[in-house]
Amino acid sequence: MRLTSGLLRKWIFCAALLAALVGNAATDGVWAGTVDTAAFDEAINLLVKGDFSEKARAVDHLARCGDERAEPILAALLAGDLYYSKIHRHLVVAQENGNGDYAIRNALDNERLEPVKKRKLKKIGINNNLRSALKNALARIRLTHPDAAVRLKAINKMLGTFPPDADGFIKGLLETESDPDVRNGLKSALALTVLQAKDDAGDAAKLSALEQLDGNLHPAVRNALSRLVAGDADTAVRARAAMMLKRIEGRIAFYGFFETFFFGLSLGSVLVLAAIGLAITFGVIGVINMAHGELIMLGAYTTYVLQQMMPGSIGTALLLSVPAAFVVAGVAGIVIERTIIRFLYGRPLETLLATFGLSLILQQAVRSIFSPLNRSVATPAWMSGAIQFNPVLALTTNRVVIFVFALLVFAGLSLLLKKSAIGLQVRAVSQNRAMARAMGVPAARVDALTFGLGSGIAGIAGVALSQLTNVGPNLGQAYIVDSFMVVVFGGVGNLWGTLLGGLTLGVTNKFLEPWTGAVLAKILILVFIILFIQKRPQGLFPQKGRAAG
Amino acid sequence: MTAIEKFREFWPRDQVFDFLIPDTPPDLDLTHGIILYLEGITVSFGGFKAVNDLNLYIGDGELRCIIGPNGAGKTTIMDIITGKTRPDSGSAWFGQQINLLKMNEPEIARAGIGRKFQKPTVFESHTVHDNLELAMVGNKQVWPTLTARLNTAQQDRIEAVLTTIGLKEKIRARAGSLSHGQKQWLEIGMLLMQRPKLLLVDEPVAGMTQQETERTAELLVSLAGTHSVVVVEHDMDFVRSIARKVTVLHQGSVLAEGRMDEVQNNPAVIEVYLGEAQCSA
Amino acid sequence: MTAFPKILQNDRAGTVLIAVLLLAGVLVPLLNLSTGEASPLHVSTYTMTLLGKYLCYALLAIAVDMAWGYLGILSLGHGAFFALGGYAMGMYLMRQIGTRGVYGHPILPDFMVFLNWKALPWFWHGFNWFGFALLMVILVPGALACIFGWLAFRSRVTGVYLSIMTQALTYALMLAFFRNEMGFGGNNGLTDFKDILGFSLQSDFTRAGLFVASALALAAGYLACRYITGSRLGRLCTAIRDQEDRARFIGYRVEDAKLWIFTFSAILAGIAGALYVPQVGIINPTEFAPLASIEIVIWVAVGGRATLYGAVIGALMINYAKSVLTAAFPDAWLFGLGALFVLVTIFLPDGVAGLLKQTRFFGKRVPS
Amino acid sequence: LLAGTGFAKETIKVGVLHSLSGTMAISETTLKDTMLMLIDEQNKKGGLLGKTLEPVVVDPASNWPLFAEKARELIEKEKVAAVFGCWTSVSRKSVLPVFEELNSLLFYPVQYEGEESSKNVFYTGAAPNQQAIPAVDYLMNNVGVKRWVLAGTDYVYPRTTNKILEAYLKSKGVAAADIMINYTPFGHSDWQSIVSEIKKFGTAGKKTAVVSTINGDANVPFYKELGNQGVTAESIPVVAFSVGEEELSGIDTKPLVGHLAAWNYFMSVDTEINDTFIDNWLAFIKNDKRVTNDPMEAHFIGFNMWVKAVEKAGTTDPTAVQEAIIGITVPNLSGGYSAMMPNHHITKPVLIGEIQDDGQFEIVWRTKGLVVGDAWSDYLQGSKDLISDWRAPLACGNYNVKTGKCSGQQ
Amino acid sequence: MLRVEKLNQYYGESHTLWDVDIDVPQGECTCLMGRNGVGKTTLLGCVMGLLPVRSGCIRLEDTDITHLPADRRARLGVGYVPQGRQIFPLLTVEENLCIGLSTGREKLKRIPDLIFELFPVLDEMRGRLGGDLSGGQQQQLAIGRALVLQPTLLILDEPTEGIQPNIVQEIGEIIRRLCAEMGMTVLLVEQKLHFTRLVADRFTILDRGRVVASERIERLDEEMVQQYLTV
Ligand SMILES: Nc1ncnc2c1ncn2[C@@H]1O[C@H](COP(=O)(O)OP(=O)(O)OP(=O)(O)O)[C@@H](O)[C@H]1O
Ligand SMILES: Nc1ncnc2c1ncn2[C@@H]1O[C@H](COP(=O)(O)OP(=O)(O)OP(=O)(O)O)[C@@H](O)[C@H]1O
Ligand SMILES: [Mg+2]
Ligand SMILES: [Mg+2]
Repeated sequence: MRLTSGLLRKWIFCAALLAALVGNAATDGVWAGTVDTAAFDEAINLLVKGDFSEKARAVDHLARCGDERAEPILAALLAGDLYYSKIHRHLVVAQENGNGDYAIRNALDNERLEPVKKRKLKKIGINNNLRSALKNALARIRLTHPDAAVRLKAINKMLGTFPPDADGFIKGLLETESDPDVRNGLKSALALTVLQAKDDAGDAAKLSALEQLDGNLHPAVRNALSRLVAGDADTAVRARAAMMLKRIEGRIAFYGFFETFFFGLSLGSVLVLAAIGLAITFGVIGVINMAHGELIMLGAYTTYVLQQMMPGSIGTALLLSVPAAFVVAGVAGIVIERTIIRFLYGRPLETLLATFGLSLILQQAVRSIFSPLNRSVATPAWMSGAIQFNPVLALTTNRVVIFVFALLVFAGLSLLLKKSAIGLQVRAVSQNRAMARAMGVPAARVDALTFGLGSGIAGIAGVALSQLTNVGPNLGQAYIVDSFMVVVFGGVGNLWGTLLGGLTLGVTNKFLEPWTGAVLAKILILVFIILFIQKRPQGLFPQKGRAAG
Repeated sequence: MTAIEKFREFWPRDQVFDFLIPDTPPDLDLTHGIILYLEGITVSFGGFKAVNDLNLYIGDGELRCIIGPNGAGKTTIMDIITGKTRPDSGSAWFGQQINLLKMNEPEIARAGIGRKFQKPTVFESHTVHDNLELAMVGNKQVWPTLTARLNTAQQDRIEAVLTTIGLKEKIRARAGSLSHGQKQWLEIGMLLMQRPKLLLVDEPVAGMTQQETERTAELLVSLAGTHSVVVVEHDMDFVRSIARKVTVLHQGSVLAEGRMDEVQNNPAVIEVYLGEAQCSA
Repeated sequence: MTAFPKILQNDRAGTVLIAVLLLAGVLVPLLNLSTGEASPLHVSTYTMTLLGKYLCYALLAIAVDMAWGYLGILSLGHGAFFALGGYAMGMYLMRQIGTRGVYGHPILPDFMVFLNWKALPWFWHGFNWFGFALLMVILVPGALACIFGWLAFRSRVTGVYLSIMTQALTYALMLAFFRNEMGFGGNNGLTDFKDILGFSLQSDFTRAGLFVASALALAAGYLACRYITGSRLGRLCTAIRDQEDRARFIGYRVEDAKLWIFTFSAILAGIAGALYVPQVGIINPTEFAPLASIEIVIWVAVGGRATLYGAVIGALMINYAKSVLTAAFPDAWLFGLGALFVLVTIFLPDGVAGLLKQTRFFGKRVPS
Repeated sequence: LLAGTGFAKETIKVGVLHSLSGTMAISETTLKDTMLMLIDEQNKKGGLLGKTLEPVVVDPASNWPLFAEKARELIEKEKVAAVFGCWTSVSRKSVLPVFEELNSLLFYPVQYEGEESSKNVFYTGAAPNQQAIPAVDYLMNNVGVKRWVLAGTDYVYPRTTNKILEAYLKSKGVAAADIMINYTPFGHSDWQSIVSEIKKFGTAGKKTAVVSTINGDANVPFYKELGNQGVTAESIPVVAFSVGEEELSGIDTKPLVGHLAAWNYFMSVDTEINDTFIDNWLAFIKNDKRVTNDPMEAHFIGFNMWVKAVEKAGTTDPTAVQEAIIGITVPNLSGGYSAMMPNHHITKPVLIGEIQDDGQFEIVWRTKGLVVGDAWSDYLQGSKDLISDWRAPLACGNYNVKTGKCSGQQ
Repeated sequence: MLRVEKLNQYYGESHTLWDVDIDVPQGECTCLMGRNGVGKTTLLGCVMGLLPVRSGCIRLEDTDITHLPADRRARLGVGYVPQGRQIFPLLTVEENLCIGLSTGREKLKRIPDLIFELFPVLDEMRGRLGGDLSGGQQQQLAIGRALVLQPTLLILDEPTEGIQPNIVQEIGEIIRRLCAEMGMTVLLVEQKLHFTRLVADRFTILDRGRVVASERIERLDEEMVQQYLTV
């Protein structure tokens, strides 16, 4: 039973896929621009009533019908915004409007309608198969989109998926295309169809196709080349393909190096962010702050709460959480300092004990208030996805943002400590409390502010981390050991050390990882730190001079 | 660079395998009557030459005073002799046989050089008695220290030193609770317990009253002859009262050397160090 | 025997402690084995095992107190030595399983069979002998501490740098032991022990024996530590803790003293681990977790540093509190424990031992 | 006298051994609450054997030795009739000798690596053949996957599962070059390189899928990185065995839509019994945002089986219950019945779901019938000859059919 | 200017200062004397607010400052040069000096030139870490640092300790100048008799925590020295 059902499904799957891609390349009505309204109506009907396989057919119809209403409908379907309104009895595009209702408009004529309750709508569900069919269908429709950038994206998406007999269609597109980049894409697509055509195409055609594809990093090109190298009859073609493949691989290796470096920097910036607050509470004031991780956690939860409060505007909420988390964690820090730490100056090791107790309390408090489960913090659109440089190099936006953010936090902090009177007072108090007071420095206030500052920065780190990892009661513990490691590696009391230390560890880790795997890389990093400290017992940037020893 | 050299570089040069170090340093060889040779010593800190091509010889049993303006490099010299600071160049020999530059602090101490710091440093959480006991001469390796017990002779010695430094009734007090002057005395006491051949005393009378100063002077003078003593001090009365030979340092090298009265009237010394009032006094 | 009273001469709390330990070492097994469950005097096996576990923790706490309280080395990695001792014992216990494992393999432990190991890795050889295992219990943590200490002390790594390095050490070991390729059972560690020296681990008799062994080990450990702290070496340790440089300038090779005491402390921790494993029945890499090591330090701090008996009190107290609270207030006990830590630090700067010292009975006579 | 004896006789204690603090609290707290709800409901129905059930909750704090200690406390001190608990394998391994020594019962509700069978433990979660193998079948047959990434956290469950899967895939003709295996440490949070590697692995022109046995907290950053690097469900689907509704409730699911999970139960299962269960749960926990998940269902099944077995045996005596429970059948939440097999594993359906943007799963596939949990995998060298059958006369958890011996039995 | 009345101070259980009364008149230099360990530093600590007092009263001009924290006292115009210098070792010389800028009575923008005039070394060593300076240089820095506060009352605890003779002399002159020209009040602890005689207007002798003499400096005679300052 299972076997047959599996076969059946497989067949349906393949059929849908093929249908979307090639099935109707021959019906050149589509390409010619004729509009088939009947097909459109029938497809709409199928979308509403049909099961997944029928929906797949509907998608295919829509893609082919040439009706310009098809594209927005398909896009809405892909985004999950397409609903059937039980009141209006037709398809609508709906979006939650923030107060629980859904703002809707008619999917067919774009007319705005009164907002309705969710219950009055029925979502048009899709599954994976349908989703990929949709994406392909959209890409194909968008090959004729008025915007050149959209067309370029579409052709890149479709590169390598054209069957050999689609060449007529591509040529047709080429005739009307004026944008050079899109033209290039189309030519590459055409070249690929030539290469795929086994021996039907002549060697000369293949060679000129190879010419066209030279330097193209798209995976489809690489795969086509590997196939040629492995199996083509003609030695000239094989040699040429092998050469191109080697060059491509060289370039991929180069970009891979660059990518790894970026990964390292990005990991490093996370370490720096997590550690930099500690560099103050621990490095400057000398409090072995085991609750540092929990202050980070507070920042992350602040982000969560703000997003809950402003469900409509996730991005704004995230931006607002930066100051909010600073305030929340900072105030928490000040309270901690005033109620606990201030009794412990001059006894740095005892701070370890008290703050450890505190971390237990904070963790359990979060468990009691927010439940032990992770909370979901959304990523705003401007922070998701990647910045695509070429087909093999893309830097994820959130990482780039966080890297820049870490640098900004660092710059702001070091400016504050180096250039402001308060920074000077902070350092004076940390070096000789009694004498600083005798110089008129209000040590108690400075202590509270410094601890608050370190804690606030930890809170800010929490905002950043909420974009990368889970927001839960254990968030803090995951970073506390690493943070101490970074601060000590960089040299206690030196912000630059923390920055460079964090980045160094991040980059080293990422370069080790491909060789050794993630676990061993981490172990090696730790061993490296231990050995490094033997060589430089005061970290990367030791405190200089007589007094330091 | 050969592999071995590289390997050496990785290893701190001031470290030797423990088992290679003989337990007792070679005997102090004083055949030339000179206990300490410093030759061509230069130390610089980030471009600033704190000690500059300095030559200094201390005779056996001599009491030598070193004076000089603040920052002349006096403390730095003591740091070099005791192994705390490594000079950039030059040589330092203790007697004919012992190369100080190849030894670390405890080895130098065991070889017979004792030191009192400019800022009094004692073991604050120990009693006065324990401070003296710890400083006492003897086998200072781990096992002997573990099994060591005070015998009566040693106990008497501690008593004697306590009397000398006038802290008898503070014998059970924590060293941390002593006043500044008392700590100075305690540190001198620790130095006495160590029975070094060469004593380096950095500003021993800072924070002492006149009379205490005088007593210190007596003590140091009585030590001379059997020990060699190097004293750094800014209190000219004190220096005058003990000095036989005085070395004046300036900007890291010797400016003048000689008997106190010679030095006192040396115009260069007056100019950089003594000032008019002192020489008239 | 005559040395005993001398060692404990000025240490009333210690005397009481040793007396209690010896008494418990006799009474608890007696009451467990000879009385029936219905008897009001009966000590259940659960309680006895629990007490045995606490005693191991207490020994571990003493080890940390030696390094931290007296020598000033705040080791955030003592859990590593404890765990290594435990693993050495665990390996012996694993080898004792023989063919009784689920796959019935005569040599390979179960986890090796199902991960397709073909032969016993070299470092597992010899562990079928108890004597060899005991040797390793001492040698492995000792050697690790010795190497680590030798490197660190001679480069003069001190203070927080040293603390964080010990943390890095235990963290690295934790990650390494988590790896299944290491051949120590990965995350699951070593479990399902059957017997020790031919005695079944499930029998009350064996458990009683282990309890007695723990009590004796703790007593011996305490006396050894007290002997050291009472000696001039002990005073040297505190001197090094406070003024390392001064100690150098009066001729002590500070590195050596540190290395000896640190290694000694690691060995104590290893022994504690070896006694711990058969009683709790499992050893797993989480024992290497940095937080676990921090907890040990906290026992010592709560009990009172540099007193030894404070460490014992701290370890017993906190673990007892944990056992009780996790059952009585499963949802809120962390608040209690956390608050305890905070309050002790603020109000009892010298820990519970400080409180004891203020009483007439224990006060004054304890050597500084 | 009356009150004294009466009171003591009226209750049956049930132990609940789930971490409420530490790293595992995230998953286990819910199970504790589930047990409280089930016991509460049973009491409302009149208790068991005329007595009230009394839950005894302890917190082993994600600390493995503490699990053993607490298990002993529950059995020896509290005298509980049965214990429901544990999540991680190591916690189960840690308590196992205690249960065997004191002859008590443990119901273990989480999917696990198999390779174990104990007289005293009832495995109500999935064995690898009840989760991993059907999921791979689905990907292979219905999605057409040709290239496989087996990504897991470095511990026993993923190791074993991947070993089984690797053997299985190879037996289906997948070349070694088309399988990539990757392990990461617990709580791994920086997935950049690995996701990028997966991406590269997936551009070879063959349909690629990731089979994830990544555990716990590490999933969130993993999925976030997948989303950001543009690994979508249509390009490279990820099928996970440890990600359920509860885990999803802590993730922003938008970028994950379409990725898969294989379980024996989904909250979105459309049956009446499930609706009631969800209603009861939401009412009990007083929060209508909470979700249900597979281990909760396992506890539901396990608890009901235990209740039925006690009723059948007429006593809570562990030995009697052990005998009585084999063959007991109770309704599961996905519309069928689950039975306790002689190997102490249960029969379950296997469902595959696609993640939706509301954090629920859309069920896309399910086994036609029920799958019997295998204690010993057929795809592992050491264990393919072993069977487990706790009925007399065999009464053995690891009987070797080749040698005819039951190892480990004294 | 400064009045201390019936001051009692304890270190734990040990009674260090017994009913101490001192009067420091405006614009004069008062020198506190006594053997080692009699409590001079302790008394200054109490005046500065660094040590808690058990009973008694401290008055600055007309304000009761007994219970004010040290930093408030500093801002009221008390400058302190402690025994043992207590430089901030990891701040540069310049930073050591700058601390007083924002906390002093008058908010200054930059370090007054006077200080570099008095102690040219400090100008030379501006960028060096305080902890790297030699003992004497540090002492000069400590005095300079207190002067940045523009104090009305300057407290000096053995300011000549470890300073080369010609600078000692200069410091004496400086103190005189501060008193005479700027009307600053100075409370000084000093052991060196001739220096004391040079700069002080009045002296107070402490013995085992009690005030045993308090007179104008001219009245300091050999007998007193014998009785209270000799061991
Ligand atoms: N680690 C260092 N870094 C930079 N400069 C240093 C360091 N150590 C010493 N110096 C400088 O070297 C010079 C000599 O210092 P040293 O302490 O030896 O002087 P000194 O002769 O003992 O002076 P004093 O009499 O004031 O104690 C000083 O100018 C000091 O600032
Ligand atoms: N922190 C402390 N704890 C206990 N006793 C202390 C403490 N500090 C000082 N003392 C004791 O108080 C007494 C007065 O000390 P103080 O430092 O005030 O003396 P002093 O007059 O300044 O001496 P000196 O001239 O040596 O500096 C001394 O006997 C000293 O032992
Ligand atoms: Mg000097
Ligand atoms: Mg003083």
